[in-house]
Amino acid sequence: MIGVLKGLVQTWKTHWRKPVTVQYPDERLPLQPRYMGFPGLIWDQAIGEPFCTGCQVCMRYCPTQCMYVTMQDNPKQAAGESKRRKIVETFTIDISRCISCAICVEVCNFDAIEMTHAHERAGYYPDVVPDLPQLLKMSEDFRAQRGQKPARETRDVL
Amino acid sequence: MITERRLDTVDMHINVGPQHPATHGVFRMVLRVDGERIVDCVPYIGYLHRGFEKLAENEEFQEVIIHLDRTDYIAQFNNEFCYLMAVEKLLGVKPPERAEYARIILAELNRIVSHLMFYGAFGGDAGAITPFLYAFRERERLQRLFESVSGARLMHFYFRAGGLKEDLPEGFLEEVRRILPVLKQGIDECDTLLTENEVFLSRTVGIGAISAQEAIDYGCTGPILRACGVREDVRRSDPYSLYPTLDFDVPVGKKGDTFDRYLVRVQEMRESIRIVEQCLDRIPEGPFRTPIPRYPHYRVDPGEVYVHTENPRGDYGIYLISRGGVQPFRVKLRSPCFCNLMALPAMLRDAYVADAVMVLGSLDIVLGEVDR
Amino acid sequence: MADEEQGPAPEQAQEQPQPAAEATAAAEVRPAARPRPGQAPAVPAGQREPPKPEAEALAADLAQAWEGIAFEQRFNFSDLEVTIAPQDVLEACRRCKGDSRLSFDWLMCLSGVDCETHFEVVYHLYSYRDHRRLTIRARLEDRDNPAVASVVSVWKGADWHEREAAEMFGIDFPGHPNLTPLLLEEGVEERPLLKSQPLVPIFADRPGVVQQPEGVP
Amino acid sequence: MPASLDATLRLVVLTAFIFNTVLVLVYVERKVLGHIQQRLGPMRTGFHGVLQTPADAIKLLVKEDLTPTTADRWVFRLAPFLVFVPVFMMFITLPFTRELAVRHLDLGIFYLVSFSSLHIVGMIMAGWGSDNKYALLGGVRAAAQLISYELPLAFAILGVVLLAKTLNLQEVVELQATAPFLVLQPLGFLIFLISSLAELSRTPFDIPMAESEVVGGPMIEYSGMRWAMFFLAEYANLFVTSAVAAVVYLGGWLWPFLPPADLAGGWAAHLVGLAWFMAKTFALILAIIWLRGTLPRLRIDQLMGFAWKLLIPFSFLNLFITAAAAVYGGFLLLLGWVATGGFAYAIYAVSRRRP
Repeated sequence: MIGVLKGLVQTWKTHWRKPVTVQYPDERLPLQPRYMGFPGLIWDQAIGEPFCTGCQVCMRYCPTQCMYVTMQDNPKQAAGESKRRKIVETFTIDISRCISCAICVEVCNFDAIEMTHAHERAGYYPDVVPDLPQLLKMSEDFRAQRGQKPARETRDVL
Repeated sequence: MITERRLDTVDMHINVGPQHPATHGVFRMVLRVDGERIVDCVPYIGYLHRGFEKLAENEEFQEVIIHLDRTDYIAQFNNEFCYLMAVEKLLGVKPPERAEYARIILAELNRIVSHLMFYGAFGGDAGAITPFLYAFRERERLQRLFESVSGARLMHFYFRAGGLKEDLPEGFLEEVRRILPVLKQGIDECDTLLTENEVFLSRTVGIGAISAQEAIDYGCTGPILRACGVREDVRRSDPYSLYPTLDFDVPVGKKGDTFDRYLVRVQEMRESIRIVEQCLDRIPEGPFRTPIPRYPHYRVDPGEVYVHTENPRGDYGIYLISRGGVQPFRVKLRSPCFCNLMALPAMLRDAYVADAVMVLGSLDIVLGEVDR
Repeated sequence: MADEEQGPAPEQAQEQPQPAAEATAAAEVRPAARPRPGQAPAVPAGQREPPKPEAEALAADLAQAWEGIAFEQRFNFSDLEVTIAPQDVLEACRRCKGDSRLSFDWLMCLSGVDCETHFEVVYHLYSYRDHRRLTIRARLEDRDNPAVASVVSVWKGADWHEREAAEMFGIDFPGHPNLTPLLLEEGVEERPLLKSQPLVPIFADRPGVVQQPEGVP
Repeated sequence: MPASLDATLRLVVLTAFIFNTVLVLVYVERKVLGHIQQRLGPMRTGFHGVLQTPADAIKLLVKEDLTPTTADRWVFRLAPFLVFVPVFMMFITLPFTRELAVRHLDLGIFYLVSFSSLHIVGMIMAGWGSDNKYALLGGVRAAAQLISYELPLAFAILGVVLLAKTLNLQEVVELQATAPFLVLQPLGFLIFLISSLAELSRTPFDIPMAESEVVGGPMIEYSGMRWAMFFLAEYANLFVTSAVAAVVYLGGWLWPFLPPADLAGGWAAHLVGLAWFMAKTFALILAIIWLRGTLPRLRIDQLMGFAWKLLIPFSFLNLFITAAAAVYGGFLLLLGWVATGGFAYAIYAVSRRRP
C-alpha cells in the first residue's frame, strides 16, 4: 500500500513538469556536429570538380554493397586545369540500404566523401538512389548549413 | 448415490511470438498450457539470424565492428570493447590511457542505457505503461551524449584497434559530469515508481526462480547468475582493461527470481555511475589512439584468442582466429542471451502464462544477439 | 604517392592517418580478391605473454586428473590450451567438471571451426571456484563424417551451441537429445560456415537496385 | 407530448451524450497519461489535439470490418452489441440532477447492479467467437474476473441501501443533503471503487485485455466499427460507474450545497447541480486514469484471491456493521469502522512482503 502511494505521488509530481518531448516537424532537436546522416560527395572548389576520382575503394568496403561507382579520364587534366588523371563518372548510393556506418569515409584516400546531416528521406516519392549531382548537392547543402561557402558558382561543369 | 465422473481436459498450445509484444523482438515460444498454468515451454530462435559469423569471415577486421554493433543493439560500446580487445591482443598493441578511460566511460554509460531499456520494457511487461517513458526520458540524455561522441545514436562504430576513431568531443566530459546527478535522480524516480510497488512485488517475487547450480549448468551469466547469489562479474573475476583500478561493488540477489534480477540491474546502474565518476576524475589528456601501420586495413598476426567481457546482459565472449592477413579466419560470438535463454524452460516450471511474460522480460533478451 | 594527393586540401580535414600504401594509382581497379597472405611474425601472437602461474598449476592438475587421456598442451596468451582426440572428449569433459582438482563448472563457449583440412570443436571452460580458464580443442580429422560426442550430459549449456555447430558445419554430436536446426530457416541444405561455401552477394538477383559488377566482394 | 415521442427524444439525447462523453474521455485519458509520462499527448489535430478522437472515431468507422474465416460468425458479430447494450441500459436510470434523467426507477440500484454484470456475456462471446487462443484465454479471464467482482460490488452498495432504506437513486441522493454516504460508508466506498475498477477491466485489473500477455484478449480479432463498439462500451462504462459512485457515495448533484430552487427560475439550481455531478464524476475518472498511469497489472490468480479472500469478507463485514448500526444506533458505525481499520491493518502487517 505504501509503495503504491509512493508511486502515485511520483506520477502526480511528474504530471506538473514540463514535457520533455517536442513536436517534431515544427520543432527539431539540434543534431550533434558529428552526426552521421547519409554520405555526400565533396566538391573541389579550387578546380571545379569533385574530389572523388572514382577509385571504387568505398564501393568495395561498403558492408551493405549499396554503392556503385565508375571512373573516367579527366577531361580537365588534358586541358591542364587539374592534376587528377581520373575522375568519377557515375556515383550512385542506394540509401535505402546505406547504414550510415561511415566506413566509406574512413577508407577514402582522397577525402572525397563525408557524412552529411541529411537523414530525413521520407516522402511520397522518396528518392532512395541519389546520383552524382544529388550527392554533391547533399554535401553542398550540408556545408552551407554549417556556414561554409557553397560551391554553387562552380557547379556549371556538371 | 454418488457417481464419479472424470472430466477430460486437453492441454492447449499457445504460440507466443514471433510477433508478440512480450517477446521484445522476433522470438517464438510454444507454451503448452493447462488452463493458465504452463506445462511445457519450447523456445524457437533464429528469426533474426543474419549470418554475422559468415560475414565477419569475409570482411576486414575493421568492418566486423559494424556488424558487432548490430548484434547486441542496446549495448554497442560494450560489444566493440570486447571485440577490439581481442584484436588488440592479436595485434600486440595497447590503447593509450585516455582511450582506455574513454572506453570504460562509454561502456558503463551504455550499461546504464541498456538497463534503463530493460527497466522500461519490464515495466511494460508487468502492465505498467509509465516506466517505459520514464526510462526513455533518462536514456535520451545518454543517447544524445553518444551522438555527440560517435555521430550515431545506436550503431556507433567508434572504437578502433588501438584506441578510438577520434578524440572525445570538446566539453564531453563536463557534460557527463553535469548529467550524472540528473541521471541519479532519474533512476531514483524509476525506483520509486516500481521497486516498492506491492502489485509489482506480487508479480515478481518468487517467480521464475532458478538455483545457482542450475544457472551455472545452463551457462547463465550476468544479472541472471548474480541474482542467484553468485558474486561473479568478469570485471572483477577475470579483469580486463583498467577495471582492476576502479572501485565498485558487484550487487547480488538472494533467490534468483525475477525480482532479484530486476534489483541487481537497478543497483548495477548506480555502480556504473560510480565507475564513470571515478573515470572522469582520472582520465588524462593525451593521444587517443596508438598508431597502427596501414590504419584501416591492418594485418593481424596469426593466432587465436578468446576474450570475454561483462556486458549488461552477461558474459560476452569473442573467439577470434586469425590466420594472418586482413580478414579474420573465424569469429565465434558467445552471446550471453543465447545461453541465458536456454534456461527459460527451466524457469517456467509451474508458472502461469502471465509469469512467462515476466520471466522472459527479466532475461532481458536482445534477439539481435541471440540469433546473430 | 600519386600526384592527385597534391591537390588542394579539403576544407574538412578528416582526422585519420593517410594510408600511404592504398593511395597508389587510382586509375586501375585493384584485384578483387581481398585476403592477402600475411607474413609469419617472429613470435606467434599467442606466445607473446608468459604463461600465468595459475595456468602452469592447471597443467599439473590436468596431467593428474586426465590420466589415460592423451593430450598435447600449449600456452596461448598465458592460458592453457590442450588438444585431444574426439573420442576422448566426453570422458575428458566429465572429469573436467567432476574432478575436484579441476572443477570446471561452466562451459563458456563451444565453437566449431572449419580449418579447411579438418574440423575442430573448441571448448572454453571456466572454473568459478578457482577463476581459471582452460581451452580444449578436439581435432576432427574425418572431414566427411565429422562427429564428436555431445557434452550436454555434462553441461546443459552445451545444448544450443552444439545444435548451432551441427547446422553450421555439419558436425554430428552423437548423444545430443535434440540435434535439430536452430537458427537457419527450414530446408536449408547448405552448411553456411564451411569455408567452401561462398558468400553470396546480397540482392544478387533482384532488379532495380544498385548492382555491383562481377568480382567485387 | 406523447409518451412515445418523449421516450424517443430522451434516448436520442442520451445516445448523443454517450458518444460525446466517450470522445471527451478518450481525449482526457490520452492527455493526462501523456503528462504523467512527461510528454504532450495528441497535439496535431485541432487546438492541442482536441479533434484527435473524432478523427480516430471516423477512421474506425470507415475501416474494413474483418471477420476471421474460422470465426463463429454470428457469435463474433453479435458480441460487440451485447457488450455495449447493457452499458447503455445503465445510463437510463442515472440521475444527472433532480429532474434530469431518462427515467427515475424505484428499483434503480437493483437495476444498475443487474445490468452491470451483463456485458460479461458479450465478452465471453467475443472470446469464443473469434476462434483465437488469446481471445479465448482473455474471454475466460474476463468471465472469471467480472463475476467474482460482481459480488463485493453488490454487497458494498447494499450497505448504502440499508442506510437509505430505498433503491431509488434520486431518493438516495436526497438523503445526502447534509453529508454524503462516504462519511458513513468509507469501507463500502473503497470496496465499491476497487470492484468497479475490476468491473471496468482497468489497470491494475486489466487482465482480460492485458496487451503484453493476451494482446487485447477478446478484442484481438476485431477491427473497424465492431472494435469501436468495444471501445465505446469501455469508456461509457467508465463514465457510468464513476457516475454511480458519485451519486451513491458522494452526494450526486446535491452535496455540498445547491442554490435555492427559485433562483433565476430554477435554472441556476439545475446548472449548479449538473456541475457538481460532473465534477465528482470526472474527479473519479481522473483518479482512475491516474491509477492506470502508475500501477502494473496483477496476475489472474492473485486477482481472484484478492476478490475472494479480501474484498468479499470485508464487504460482508461492512454489511454486518451497517446492519447492526441501522438496527441498534449510529454509534456502532463508528465503533465498527475503528475495529475494521485495526483489523485491516493487522492483515496488511501480516501479509506484507519485504523485498
